[in-house]
Amino acid sequence: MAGSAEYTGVDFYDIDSLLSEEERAVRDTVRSWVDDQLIPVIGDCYIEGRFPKQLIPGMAELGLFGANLPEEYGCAGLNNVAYGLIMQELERGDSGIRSFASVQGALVMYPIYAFGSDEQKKYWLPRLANGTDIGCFGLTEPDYGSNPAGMITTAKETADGWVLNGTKMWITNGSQATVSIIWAKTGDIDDASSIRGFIVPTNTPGFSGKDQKGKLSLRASDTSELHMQDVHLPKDAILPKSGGIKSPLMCLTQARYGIAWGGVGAAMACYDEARRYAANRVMFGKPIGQTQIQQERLANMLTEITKAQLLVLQLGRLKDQGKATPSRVSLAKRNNVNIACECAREARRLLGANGILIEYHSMRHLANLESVYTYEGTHDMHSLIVGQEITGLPAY
Amino acid sequence: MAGSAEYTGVDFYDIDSLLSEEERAVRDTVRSWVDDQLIPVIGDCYIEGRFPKQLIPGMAELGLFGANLPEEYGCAGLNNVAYGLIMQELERGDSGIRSFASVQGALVMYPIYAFGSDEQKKYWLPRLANGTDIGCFGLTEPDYGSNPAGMITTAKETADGWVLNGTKMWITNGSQATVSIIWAKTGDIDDASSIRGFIVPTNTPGFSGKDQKGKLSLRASDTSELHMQDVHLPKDAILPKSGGIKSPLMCLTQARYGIAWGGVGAAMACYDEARRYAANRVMFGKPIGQTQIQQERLANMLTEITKAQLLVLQLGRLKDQGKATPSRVSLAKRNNVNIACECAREARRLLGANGILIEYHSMRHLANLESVYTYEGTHDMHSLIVGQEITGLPAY
Amino acid sequence: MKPLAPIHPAPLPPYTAIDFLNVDSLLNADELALRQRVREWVDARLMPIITECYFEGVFPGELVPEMAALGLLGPTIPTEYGGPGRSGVAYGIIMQELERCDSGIRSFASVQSSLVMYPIWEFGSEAQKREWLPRLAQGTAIGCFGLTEPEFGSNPAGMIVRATESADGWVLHGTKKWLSNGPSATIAIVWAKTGDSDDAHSIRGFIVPTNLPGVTVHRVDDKHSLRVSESSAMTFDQVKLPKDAILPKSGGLKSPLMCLTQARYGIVWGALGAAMACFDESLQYAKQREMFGKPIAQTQLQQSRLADMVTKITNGQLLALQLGRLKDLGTMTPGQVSLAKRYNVDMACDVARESRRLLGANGILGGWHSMRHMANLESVYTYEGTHDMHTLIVGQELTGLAAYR
Amino acid sequence: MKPLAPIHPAPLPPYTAIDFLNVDSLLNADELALRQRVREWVDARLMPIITECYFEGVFPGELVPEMAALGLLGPTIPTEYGGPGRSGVAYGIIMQELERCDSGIRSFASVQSSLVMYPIWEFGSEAQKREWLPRLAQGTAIGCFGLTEPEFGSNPAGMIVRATESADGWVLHGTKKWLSNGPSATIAIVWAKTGDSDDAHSIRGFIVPTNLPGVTVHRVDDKHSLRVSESSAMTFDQVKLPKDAILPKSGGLKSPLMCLTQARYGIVWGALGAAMACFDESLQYAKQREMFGKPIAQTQLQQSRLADMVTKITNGQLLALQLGRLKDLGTMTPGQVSLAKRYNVDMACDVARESRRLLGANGILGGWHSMRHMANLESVYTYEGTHDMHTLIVGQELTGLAAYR
Repeated sequence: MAGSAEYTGVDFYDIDSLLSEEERAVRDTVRSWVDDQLIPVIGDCYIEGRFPKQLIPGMAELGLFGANLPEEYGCAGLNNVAYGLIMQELERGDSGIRSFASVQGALVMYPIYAFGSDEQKKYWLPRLANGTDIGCFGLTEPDYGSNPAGMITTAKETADGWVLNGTKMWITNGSQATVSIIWAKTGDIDDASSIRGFIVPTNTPGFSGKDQKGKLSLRASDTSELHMQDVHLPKDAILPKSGGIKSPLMCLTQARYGIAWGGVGAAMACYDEARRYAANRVMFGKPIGQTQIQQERLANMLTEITKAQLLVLQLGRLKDQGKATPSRVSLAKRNNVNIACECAREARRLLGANGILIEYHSMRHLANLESVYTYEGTHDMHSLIVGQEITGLPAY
Repeated sequence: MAGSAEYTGVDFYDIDSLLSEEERAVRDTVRSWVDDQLIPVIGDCYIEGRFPKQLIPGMAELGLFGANLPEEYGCAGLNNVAYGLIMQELERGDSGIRSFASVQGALVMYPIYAFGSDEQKKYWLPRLANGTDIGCFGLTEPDYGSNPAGMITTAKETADGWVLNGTKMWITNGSQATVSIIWAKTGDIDDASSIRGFIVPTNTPGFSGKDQKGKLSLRASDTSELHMQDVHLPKDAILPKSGGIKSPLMCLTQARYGIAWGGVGAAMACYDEARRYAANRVMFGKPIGQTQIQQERLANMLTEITKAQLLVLQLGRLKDQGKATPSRVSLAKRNNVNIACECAREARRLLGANGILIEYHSMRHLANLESVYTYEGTHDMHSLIVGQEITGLPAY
Repeated sequence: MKPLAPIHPAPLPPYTAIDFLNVDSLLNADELALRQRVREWVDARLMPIITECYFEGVFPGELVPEMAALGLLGPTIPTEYGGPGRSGVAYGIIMQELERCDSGIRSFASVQSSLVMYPIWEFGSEAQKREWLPRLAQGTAIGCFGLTEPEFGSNPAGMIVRATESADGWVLHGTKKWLSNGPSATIAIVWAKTGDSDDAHSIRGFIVPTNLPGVTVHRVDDKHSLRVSESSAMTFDQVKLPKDAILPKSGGLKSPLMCLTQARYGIVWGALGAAMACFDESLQYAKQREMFGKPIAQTQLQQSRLADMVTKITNGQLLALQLGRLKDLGTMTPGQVSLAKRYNVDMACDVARESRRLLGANGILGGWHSMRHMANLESVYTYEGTHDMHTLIVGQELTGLAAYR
Repeated sequence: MKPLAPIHPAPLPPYTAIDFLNVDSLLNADELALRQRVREWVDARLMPIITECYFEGVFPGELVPEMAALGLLGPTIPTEYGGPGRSGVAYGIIMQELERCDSGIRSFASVQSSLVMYPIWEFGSEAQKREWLPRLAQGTAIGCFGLTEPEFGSNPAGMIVRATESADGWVLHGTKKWLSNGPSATIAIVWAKTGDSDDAHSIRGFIVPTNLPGVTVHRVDDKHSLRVSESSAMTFDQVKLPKDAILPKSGGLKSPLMCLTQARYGIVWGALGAAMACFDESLQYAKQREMFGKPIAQTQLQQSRLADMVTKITNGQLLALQLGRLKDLGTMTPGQVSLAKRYNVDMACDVARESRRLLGANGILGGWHSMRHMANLESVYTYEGTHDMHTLIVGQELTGLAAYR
């Protein structure tokens, strides 16, 4: 009854006809991998609160890490629509798995690719692409959530390198990562332009990570706090082309882009489950799918999913043309995660009492999406980013 | 302050790049016609409750009537996206004007084109395209709104033709039309398969139209009741290829397609007005556009408009491929009119007390859109059409 | 708008006020009797003409004496000053019944009672009270309220209208906007700065006869909303006022805000009346209207609409009554009024729209009431403090922090 | 779920219950005192352990004696049968305070009080009352309620569980689903058809000791919601019951529905408690949490959230109290209960979600309460009549037409 047997996605507006052969092939490959490898184990992982590590090699083999980065670095070199479709299909399974891939690709591999030296790229990108190394992204701090420019983590230059001190929070993959990208101020504590990125192996002395326990969301994903006490790094640990708050924000734009696609996948999973349940659940002598109230629920979900699909597809095409501006990405992340939250909630409700059981997926998505609603820029922050773009006036 | 000075539309996602040269040209032509001809007079027309007849020749000259029908019949022969863009721009001005064009094109010219004989097409289509004749569409009856198959208007075959009897209601253009397409049952009153279409000149004896007064919506559009008492018609008045309720429903699908585009235009007009007002209206020493609440309003509007644009564009491309199924059209009509209602209401509210004055457009759109929400299939009926498509189960 | 051909009235049974949670059991006999009297008067005198008045944009001034006779003007003013001396709840009930017909009618009574008689009562001298309150209660004098200015809507403290003290009185100069009742008004209560243009403490109220030289009233007619209410702007060109034109006990922005609190309280009840009128109309229609062989009232989607409406109305009824009881106890705070005005008007806007939609195509015709209410309520949503301003007033009361700026 | 590392509790001031419209002024001294007692007990005994219990999915059974001592089980049962004999409003207040902590705790008390003690009180013989009510009130016996079946959720009339009369009693056979308290229950109140499978009039209630041969309890643990409440299914395999196991005065579907009306009434108040807990948490957080150099409580978007929440809660408070007064007057109707259950639970779901969102990333951690409430309330939204079923119950009461089918 998990509703994902022969899952075929949602495509009411023949959006497949707008995808290339290759894009559809990538999507279908990931979709069946999710059906075969992830769906069968996700329920237990979620309840037990553990990330399904055993799936990392399979994901690497499929080239899901940094899939939109060039092949010369061992990546799949896909376009951004294919990359987005991967995120969509992964999140159809679980937001935690998609988060893992987002971090590895958009927040670790991307900054090395964008701001790293040739040596850094040649060494790290292949190892991250094939899963030999797992990365995490250290930007957020306890008191600087929506306002990362306020960070107080410091990197002091020394004769032979750098010394990092500070604490980072809400770090996905933090506890299992072998390498982390840490953002720190190299100048005065109030000088955001002095923010630089560093590649920090997690086994460096003084570096420690601790899982944040007791999550009611994203339970199949590890979230950690990172502590750095006098962490000594060589000179070449710095990402040479990084500079100012702009650099980590560029990474977030990459991640948000993937999230916008992921939201579609989660919404599709919930809609699909609700539709199947409505067709099979008989009450008062007929399927509940034949009642007006449930049909309206389903029609609303399908409408929102169809619009969200068209939104990310156009955003992806713009990204491939270099026109996916941050505010355009904000609009899609804000909308698609929000409609995914709504679809998950309505699907959960259509499922009735059964909807609270682990064997169904909608309520797991409902809980996961609350984190997605908040992370990588809260819904409200994106309202104000788009609002500033519209009015030219900041209202933070 | 009407906010439409140098109106430039709304395009946050570079949707123009998805339009052809010709499509953009058509859109821009209609847009400036609306700015020059319609906007200056619409406020008075609305208050005085009259349709701006004087604009008909200009619309005909631009080829706005039946613009997606072939040139051999004196029509513009545009594709369905260009046709949709015309509807978008007309409704940016006023829903009543778009309604006029929808009726002429989708409900009068289309059925003659789809169900008429060569003689009928050759005679009527050019005259309707150039505005020599004005048409109306007689389907709805007082007691059969959402259920037209129940109609009780009859057409009895006689030795030398047909005799029509019955009453039709909610007929746009009814009082000024020179010709009407009347749907009537030629067989038993409970036999919907006997429904046929007839071309009825409005000066035929026994045929009378009466304006419905006292409208709080679509005041710049004429709405009438049609009465037919022993209206004698020649044999060739019948649309030979029409048959069953399916025929008029095919016309409605054409009209709904145009409405889906029109909703985008109305929403754009309101958003544009609100955005300009927010930038100029100073309260507590700064533009209200700099407050979080108004930015959230604007961000929501822009998001809904962007999604609605992508929805109708994809629907238009599908229509050109013959794949715009009725339920796909229902989804877009339902969504786009609904979001237009929301945008109009939120824009009206952003405008504050000034928003209730005629010189501003949003509240006129707000009132108009309530008719659009209901006509050509109510919002709820479209919920159930899409719901039936999803579940395979009827719940009317 | 265009004068109407004869209107086809909605063929529905007489108005039955919804009371799903037996809120009437909380009203006393006097309150119920008063409500019944006003309701019957509205049915007999207002309902038959309201649609025509709305389309033609005229206020039925000929009914003012009857309203006065019923004690609908300044209901809380004590009898010694010519008022009926009723409770706050009774005042609310009157507003509810008037707005059941039309927000413009209720607006007339709100302005006369809360924005003209109240400030004279609260801030006026004994002489001013004796002179004006009885005439205003009898409707032989009509008043209007001048606070808002073209550039100062939500922020009245910024007003630029000035009253300069002269040897023999005051000179009033400037422009006020959005004065309901202006065109028929005998007097205007005008708020002006007597000190520096940035000194909100210097704001004082003045009683300004509208026939004084230099006072000009500009009607505002091109409205989509509140068409039976006479809106206007008023310009004061060096208008000379006697010394005793000032309301002696008024002082600072607080004074006009106290008036707004009174008016908002009435709106809380009024919006409820409009919502109840719409609900009754659509419920009766849903039971009568058949589609696909059964009443649309038997479909799940329309029952959802009706259940949502009745729930919101029930909330509004309990809010208004509790607020009224607090008012009569003397503990009602402006923040509490803001919460109720914000909810009840928003609720009424939604009920009117959903009701309009349930009525289908008929819902856009003048003979039906829901869409007129829907249009009127858009003004109510904005005036006497916009929805958003009340959000921030409640927010400030909750958090202790101001977020207007 | 995974046992927790030590929880970091939310560093917030103690709970202050919001009362924006002074609804407390409508409560009497006894009611206020009772509420204070329960609130203090919840603070002292439940709040410190609730998150741990939630993650581990255990019901804190060790606290049942204290709940009994406080008179929280069967509050309306007369003293002669071991209950405290309190009013309907007092019962509601208890549910509000329990659910302020967790819906699962309130569910335990609801089931014991409304679904077990109430039917014995209402439909039981004198002997049954004497035997069971005191033990249930003391918590030495725990009860559960068997009505729902796997294929019959919103439509209990379709139940297939049968009780066949035998020479020396009854034979009960079939499966029931969604029995809260099942795993700890001493007895189950089971509803079964004594006649034909399509004869809903033959439905009767039975007192079934869970230790009888043939009774099997199946725990349901894999839940995203109500994790401190013990859910279960129960199978009855040809269970032999004595003649006096039947509730003599029960008859037809009406009897279990009367029980549901009692339980739904408690939920109306309980959901309110959950919403108030969430609101208090997010309000305090908003005042403490600084971003961009000022408390987020000073931003318009968060003040909008807070204003919406406090408005919904105030509505819920007035609804619950008016419903309680009607209950104590004996005039409360099922439709009125449906309206209030539907609104208050929906309201609480929204308040919990918005509160969770105001808390930002912290909001997903167990040390904070809003997200636990948000997850719990999804069950409450569905059980004891889904939101949609209540829509149609209210709709039927308004229109006189049934639209379930």
